[in-house]
Amino acid sequence: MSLSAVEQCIFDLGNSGNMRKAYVAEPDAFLARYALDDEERALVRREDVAELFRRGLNPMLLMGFHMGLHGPASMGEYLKKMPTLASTLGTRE
Amino acid sequence: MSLSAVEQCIFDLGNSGNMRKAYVAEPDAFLARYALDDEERALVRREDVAELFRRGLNPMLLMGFHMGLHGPASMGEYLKKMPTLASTLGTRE
Amino acid sequence: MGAIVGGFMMPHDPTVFINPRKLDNGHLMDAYAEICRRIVELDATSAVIIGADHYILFTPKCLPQILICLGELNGPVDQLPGLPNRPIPHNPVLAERIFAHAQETGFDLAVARSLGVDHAIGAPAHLCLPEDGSVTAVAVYMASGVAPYLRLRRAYEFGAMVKSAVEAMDRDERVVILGSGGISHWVGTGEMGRTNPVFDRMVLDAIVAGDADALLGLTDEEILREGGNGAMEIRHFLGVMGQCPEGRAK
Amino acid sequence: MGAIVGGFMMPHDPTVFINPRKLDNGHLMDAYAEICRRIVELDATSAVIIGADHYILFTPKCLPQILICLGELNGPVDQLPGLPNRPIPHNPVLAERIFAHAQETGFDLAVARSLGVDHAIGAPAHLCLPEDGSVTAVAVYMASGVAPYLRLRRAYEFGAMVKSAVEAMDRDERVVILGSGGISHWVGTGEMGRTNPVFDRMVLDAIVAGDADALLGLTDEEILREGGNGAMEIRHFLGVMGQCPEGRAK
Ligand SMILES: [Fe+3]
Ligand SMILES: [Fe+3]
Repeated sequence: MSLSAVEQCIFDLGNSGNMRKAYVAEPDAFLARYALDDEERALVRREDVAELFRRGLNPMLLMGFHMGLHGPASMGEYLKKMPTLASTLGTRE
Repeated sequence: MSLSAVEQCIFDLGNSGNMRKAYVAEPDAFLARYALDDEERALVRREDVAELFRRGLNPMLLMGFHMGLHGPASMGEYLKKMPTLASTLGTRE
Repeated sequence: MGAIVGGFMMPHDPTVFINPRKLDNGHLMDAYAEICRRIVELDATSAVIIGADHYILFTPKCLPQILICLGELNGPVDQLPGLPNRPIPHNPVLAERIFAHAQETGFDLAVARSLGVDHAIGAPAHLCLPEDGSVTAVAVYMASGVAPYLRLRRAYEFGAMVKSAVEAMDRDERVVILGSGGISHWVGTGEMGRTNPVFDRMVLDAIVAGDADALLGLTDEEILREGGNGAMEIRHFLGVMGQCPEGRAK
Repeated sequence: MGAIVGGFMMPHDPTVFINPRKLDNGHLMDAYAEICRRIVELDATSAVIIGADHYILFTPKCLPQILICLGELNGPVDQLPGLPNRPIPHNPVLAERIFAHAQETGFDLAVARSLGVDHAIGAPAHLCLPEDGSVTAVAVYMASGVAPYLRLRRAYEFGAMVKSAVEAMDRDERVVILGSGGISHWVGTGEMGRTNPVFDRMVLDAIVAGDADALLGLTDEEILREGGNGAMEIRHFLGVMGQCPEGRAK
């Protein structure tokens, strides 16, 4: 899996207030704009930042995505979900 | 004059339907998003593609800007306004 | 081991597809089909396609000198008759290999994770590669449409770098390189519609003779004056010539 | 003639400015002010500031290895306490000179026509350059936050290239180069909040000793493991060290 459609989607949601609004209003319609397979769509819908990180997405991107949706006060909650960087090293080629 | 704010503005209007809609609905409010001086704002408002080209803007960008606003049928009108590339060579350092 | 098995050049001017005056463009379509036939004949597995952004893909906030897409391709995003926007079978392994080799040899390639390409890459991808997806694409964009333009010599060096990247691959890969671009044409300027057969002949002669120096000796001002801003795309031809330095064209 | 008159390194971590636990950060603010004093003392006219995009400026469609902004600067666009988003006095002549020299010497720099910078460049621009605009900025972004990362050696070579570009200028220009970045820190991963004083000491010792090789010998995996993804920003320090190869720090 290349994840690049997910990466574009998470980037857009993390960096654009308009995109975020569209997503929150109609998540399925919004996600249909991206070439996501069912599994990828589910990962975004349930905001599975841990699994997205394990699969290779940039943690700064994931942090921005989470903060964008839930505000800076959600940082603790976000970090509780996230694996360590060390745990992912050497697991990808 | 550096023109870079105009360049971003013309790029946005040429490439984004949403931006174009916002511009057509409320030109002044839209243009206020960019750091344009009065002269630059006037050049965009009166779609002075010839002068924008002479000042260094990319002709592909200007063509996209004009077609975006007036449709492909306006190509003849656009070209009638435009100076030749040859006439601009050597005029800038 | 990988090998470069061929190089091709072809135009991508949208007016070929829009064909506003309903001219007979059969000979052009035949030429695309002929390239496709020869690519199949060469048993190619992948095609590196070099195109130009026409200031619709990359924004004024980040204009690359050379960009390679490492992931999925689709397009062309600027839809044209006969060129539907659809996924383009791609080769991420080859793209990664070229990027890594570029880093090792002093090229600073910008990357796209995935890319909706414009007609510069969409046209050859749809018309010159077999429909069954058996020849997968790698998309490369050079700064040929938007200043600051890539230097001609750098385009040529890029071709040589691709050749050495492919030859260093440890898997069988038969690569063709496609230079997508026009000779003399003016895009969006007062001359639009004009061509310059004298300039075109000079460029074509240089290509047929394998005489890269004849093209590398041109200044940007000469190209702009004689061939128009569209002719800046001869960079893509130099990219092809750089990977077959001793090559003569048929 | 142009000259490099100094190099400085400083952090830009947003938590310094947000200061969530209301710690006393006076020593940090003093350090920025001290750098500013020394830049004024050196009679600098311009500052080349090297930062990292934190995946907010450049999109997955075009991620540059190295980017230089040729036009206006403003920022930081990610507003932080004490760092209002405002225009940053810039030096387009120096930026153009560096870009042209880069082309001549085999660097493929992506360009921005104008740029709203993030805190990586906004923090030093606001805190280390005098408020009267007498020291104008050139913004450079390296791929230190988003893979594929710029190679360490390339960052070092970039510094040397800037030095030769400045020295080839035919107008008086006294340039400082600022490497904006952190040592060990983790951004957005489970380790966030952690630092590694052993790694930090090693990096600082190398900088003080002018021992670029000690840093150039690190692998990305080592940096990520010992210093976190934030420590990939030591590239910016290597950019500074590359323009004063014999330099030792005070
Ligand atoms: Fe073209
Ligand atoms: Fe940082």
